[in-house]
Amino acid sequence: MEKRLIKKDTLAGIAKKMAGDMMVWAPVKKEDNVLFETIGKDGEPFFAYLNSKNAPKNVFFPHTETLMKFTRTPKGMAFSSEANKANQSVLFGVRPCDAHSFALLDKLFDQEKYQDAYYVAKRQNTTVIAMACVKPPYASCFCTSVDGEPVGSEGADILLTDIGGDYLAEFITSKGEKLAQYFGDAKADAAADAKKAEIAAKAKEAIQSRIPAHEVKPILDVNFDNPFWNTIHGKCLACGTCTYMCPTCHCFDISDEVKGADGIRLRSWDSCMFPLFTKETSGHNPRPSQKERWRQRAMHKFKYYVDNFNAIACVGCGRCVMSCPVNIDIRKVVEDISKL
Amino acid sequence: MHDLITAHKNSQKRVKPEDRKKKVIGVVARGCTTRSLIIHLQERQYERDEVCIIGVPCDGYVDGKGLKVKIGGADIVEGSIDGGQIKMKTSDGDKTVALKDVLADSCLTCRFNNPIISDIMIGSPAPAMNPDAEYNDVKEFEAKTMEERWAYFTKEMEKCMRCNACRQACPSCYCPTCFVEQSQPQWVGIGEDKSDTQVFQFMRLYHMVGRCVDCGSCVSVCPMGVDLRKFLKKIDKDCWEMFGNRAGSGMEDMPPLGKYDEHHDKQDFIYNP
Amino acid sequence: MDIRAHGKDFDRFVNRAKDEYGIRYIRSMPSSIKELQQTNNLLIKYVNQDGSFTEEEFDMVVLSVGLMPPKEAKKLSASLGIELEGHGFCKTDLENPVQTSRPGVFVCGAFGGPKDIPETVMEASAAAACAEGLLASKRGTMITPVENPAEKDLRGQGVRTGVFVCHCGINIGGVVDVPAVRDYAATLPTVVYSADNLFTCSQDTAVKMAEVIKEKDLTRVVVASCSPRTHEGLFQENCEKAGLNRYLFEMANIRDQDSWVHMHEPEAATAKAKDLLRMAVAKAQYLKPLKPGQLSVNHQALIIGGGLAGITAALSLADQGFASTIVEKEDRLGGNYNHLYKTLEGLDTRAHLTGLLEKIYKNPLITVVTSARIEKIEGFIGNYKTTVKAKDGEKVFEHGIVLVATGAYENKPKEYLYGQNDKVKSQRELETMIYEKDSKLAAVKNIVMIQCVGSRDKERPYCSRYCCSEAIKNALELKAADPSRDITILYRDIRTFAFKEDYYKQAREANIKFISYEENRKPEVMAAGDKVEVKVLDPILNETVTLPADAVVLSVGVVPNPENAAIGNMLKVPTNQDGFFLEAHVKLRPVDFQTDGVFMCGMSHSPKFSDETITQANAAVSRACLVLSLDFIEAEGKTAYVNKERCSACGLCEINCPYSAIRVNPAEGCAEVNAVLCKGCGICTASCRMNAVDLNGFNNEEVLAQIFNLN
Amino acid sequence: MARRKFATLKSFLNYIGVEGDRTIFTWVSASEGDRWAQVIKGATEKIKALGPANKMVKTIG
Repeated sequence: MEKRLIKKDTLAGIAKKMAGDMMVWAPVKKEDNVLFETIGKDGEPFFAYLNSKNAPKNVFFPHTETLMKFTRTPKGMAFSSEANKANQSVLFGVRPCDAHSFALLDKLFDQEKYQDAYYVAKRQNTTVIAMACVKPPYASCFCTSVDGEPVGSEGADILLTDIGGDYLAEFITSKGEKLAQYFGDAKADAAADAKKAEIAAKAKEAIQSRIPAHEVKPILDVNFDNPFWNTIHGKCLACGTCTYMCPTCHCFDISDEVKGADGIRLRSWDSCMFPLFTKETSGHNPRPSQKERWRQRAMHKFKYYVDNFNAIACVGCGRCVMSCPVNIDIRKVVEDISKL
Repeated sequence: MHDLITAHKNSQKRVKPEDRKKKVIGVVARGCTTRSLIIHLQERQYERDEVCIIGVPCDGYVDGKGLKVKIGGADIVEGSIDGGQIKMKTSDGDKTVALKDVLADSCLTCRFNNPIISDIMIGSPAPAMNPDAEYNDVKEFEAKTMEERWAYFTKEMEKCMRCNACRQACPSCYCPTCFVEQSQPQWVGIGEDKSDTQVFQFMRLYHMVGRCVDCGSCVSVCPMGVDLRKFLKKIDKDCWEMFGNRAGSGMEDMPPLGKYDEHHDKQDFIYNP
Repeated sequence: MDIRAHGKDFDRFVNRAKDEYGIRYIRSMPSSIKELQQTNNLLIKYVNQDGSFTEEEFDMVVLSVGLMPPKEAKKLSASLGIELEGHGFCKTDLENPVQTSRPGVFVCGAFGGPKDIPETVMEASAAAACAEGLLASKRGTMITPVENPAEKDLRGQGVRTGVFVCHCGINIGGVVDVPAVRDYAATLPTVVYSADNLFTCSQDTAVKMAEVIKEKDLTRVVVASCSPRTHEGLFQENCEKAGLNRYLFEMANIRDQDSWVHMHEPEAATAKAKDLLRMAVAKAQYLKPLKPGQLSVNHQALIIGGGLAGITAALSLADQGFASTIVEKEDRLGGNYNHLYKTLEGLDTRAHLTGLLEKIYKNPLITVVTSARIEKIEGFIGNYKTTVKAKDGEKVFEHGIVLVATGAYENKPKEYLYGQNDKVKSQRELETMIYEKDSKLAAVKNIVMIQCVGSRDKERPYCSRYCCSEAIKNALELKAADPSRDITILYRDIRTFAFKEDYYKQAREANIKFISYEENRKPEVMAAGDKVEVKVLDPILNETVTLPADAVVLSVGVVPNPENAAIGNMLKVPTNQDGFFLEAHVKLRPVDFQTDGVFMCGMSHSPKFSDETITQANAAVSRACLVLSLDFIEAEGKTAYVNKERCSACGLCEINCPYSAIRVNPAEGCAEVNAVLCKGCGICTASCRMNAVDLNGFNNEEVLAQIFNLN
Repeated sequence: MARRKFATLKSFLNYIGVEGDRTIFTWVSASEGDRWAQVIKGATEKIKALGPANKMVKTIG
């Protein structure tokens, strides 16, 4: 594996240089929020952040995406696909938990049975550069409980680790190696590796929040009707904040928008928290209350995804914990389930 | 506040008319909560004798996002209120902040921090806040140019990710089917198109004419920190200046958009060629 | 030289013409009109009131010509066996102005004498009521029900639109390129058939339309022609005859709104015709087949007020076989008619009233409640429930219609020493003295009558209509009893219209003096020893004259019943600015209200003569019978409807509905529309925040489709 | 009701920076043909003077 060392203060420069050659997504400070956005070569990436407000999943799975266009012509309807349209791009500076989420999303969108052309095209054309978490994390971080680690490279093509004065850049995949030219030519030595290992161990230790994520699967298997589900949704507002913030939530809705003879078919995020999510044309709603919706969210993350893909659909970023307007804490929910 | 309406509706659902019983729900209500209750009563969501209002005076509410900024973005692990101070254990060490510095904007200029209606009152009346300043922000914004105002509106709306938290938290947003979710016709696209988001927010805000009680819920729940109050206060100001109505400030009022006053309503919006 | 603005609200128009539009009214007698050679203008020479001459030039002269009896009147009278009156118009019964001299033959409109539109319309209805009274036992025996084919089942059918573009002779075709519009229609989505017709409303087109609907299996029909106001119903019937629901029809108005207003720009007019048509076709695809609702009808009537109007109505209803209840506030029936002894034309009204009351009390179909007040009126057309408080407690009546006959009161003047000096009396008081043979009257030699007391002024700008005739009636009576009497009538305009003019002429011939005065120079009445004196400016002499009088008689006019507003509130019907009830249309619907099932007659509507009251009462009955004779009322299809999924039951629609047609059903937790009462005005739709209420035929989708197809 | 809605709507549109003059509200009776024509002419001129709307306008595709 190719490894190089880069000076800390050159990082923004590297991102900007790349932005001159291709599309670069990087953390940007906007008022009180740090968000992932595309930057130009004169952009101001902001790397001194704990984690971005929103999850970077929108790079591959945008909030709203045109699937196809159609026009009514005298000869009938004419269609044109919007699939396979993706720019060469770099996602620069995501945290390992978020990089991990891409690996989880791949299991769904890029599987043997079904390949989502829109997602796959973007994923293939995008190089993910992760930045390890070496600073004290948020109190709500719990990546280590869900198969992640603060200095982990799952889902990333390049991993950058702050090892003091320098960043250790590890080119994990061949896609990553193709961008090596941007990272100077200072080869990393064994000392850097050792330093990284030390930092990684410390960082792992610093994640104090732990949940019995693996333990709840067999419990969930047999407790669909447990009265426990009546207890968690009481204060839930049925807003979609947790799901919109979540790096692994991936439910979507498809709608057509038509004006005159022209129309487009859109895919946009949806949320299992919304009452309309499962509402049927007849007016019947199989998940009539927030109880069923909350059960669905918990089941999906910790049981169904495990059933289907042998992985928990949670990366422990803690965004849902921080953003929930009524302080519902998924960690507490999992904890409680484990005691059933 | 939605729980009240939901509880009321559920208690009446699938019950034979003769078996319907009034179900009295106790509500611990601050001033702004009582305003919401009044709006619900005006809008006939339940009857007055179906709620027992336990009024509590209110000294204000802490603005969580403001607090976080105040302590430099550190992660708050634990906190407690002691006198006029908030004491916190944070990821950046122990911090103390004066309560009055981190009260929500809506609380600082609150006009109704004591309950308007109640069945039982608890505590002694809270001291007045600073209602005279309530429209300062709006006046300042009104003085800006059209393009400056549009720029601000678009910038704020760009933050919105359509999670609907504002709507879900709003005590006046209780429509069984929100206009956003209506089809046939579909009023607004569900995607992230700029105009759709703007129209969604604009219409939700506009539906607050005579109905926003300035409780600050929408602002406090917004994960992206959209400055909704800047716009809501304008609606409140217009409603007061044009129709002499303050949302939910009296049981005897009618919803201001459900009537008009031939003699006092301004006519200047009417076009005469 | 009189301005005869005695109709309801007419004085308001006169004043507006004067004050707002600067139109001059010159009281004069034009003696000649000459055409000027150079300008071709017309020179009018006229005699002013003071006898001086004026010449004035005008561009155009419009003559107000009067009415004459029809030329065929004599022949007609002979063949019908009916008599004519002296002028050659049809002779009518004093007790019933639509009754000719021959039983079973009725007259209405100007053949019975010159009259205005509302009176003509009232007479038409009244004549119908009288005829119906005779035919009541045969009601409904000769009806052939319209049989339309079963409606097409549209389930699973796509939208297939047929377009008919009309030339309307040259009305549209002379401006708009109709064939081009027809060809354009064929290119529009959903259109499977398009054609142009010379007259789409003609019988042969109707047949063709029905054929095409079947042949092309049309599910929507769009006609581009004239106004839906006049022709929508006809085209809808064509659809029904072909088995297509009538509400699957849409119209584009390319005549009134296009070819007529853009007559001089044919190309633009053609383009606009295409736009209008495209919008209509776009809207049509969202139309829904509608089934108007039905409502059962209670066959009884409630009559509020037991004056001449109320009792006439009750008897007329009874003639038609319908029961009614009269609710009278006073302790006896008759109202103002109790104070009348004789009409100008000579009807003995006392005997008339006695006869009417006898019939009322004998008739088993009529219930009378006196000394009673209406407490509450609930319900709507066909199904009213009214609570009445009478001496013996509260009573509840169920009825299908309401007849408002609340009447009016004699004005009590404050001016001219009335009530202070016993020489000053009202016409009604004088009439009582005359017919009750008051001995004091013998010594009364000099009489001054003052007209328009408390009428036609700022406070009451309306004319009380009957007072001129009343004054002349009493003056003639006094003069007949003692020709040596000196009678002067001070007036502003003498409004003895139609045949009443004969009596005015008689009065002048009997040497009754008439002196006109202006509103701003009212006469003055002063006590002078045991007499009174009246000072007034005589415009002919142009000097103030002093008239000594043994009696000053005031024509005091009428004021509306002060309870009209309260009753109007209960019924949700309006009163006008003077306080009289406001009819649905001042000319064409003079006894109806905008609210169905409520009718009016008598002086609750406006000041009027007793014979006019009788006519209007019969007219109201005729209108009411249209409801009472039905077992069910079929509603308009284009009504509001509620989407339950969206309704939060806030009740804003209920508060604002002017027809009480939408109510929140607390049990269902949503608003419900009573489709029979709904007029489709859309107020509820506009008031609803959540778009829960929408309007059939104009719902959001339909209107948006039109907007999105504007260009 | 409509009047209050339009009064507040116009004001609110102005406030967020959309020309409130794009909303035009008046009453015209079915019998006022002339006035109707005047209103439409005036309204068209007003809107033309403002130019095409580009705020809160949705484009598809």
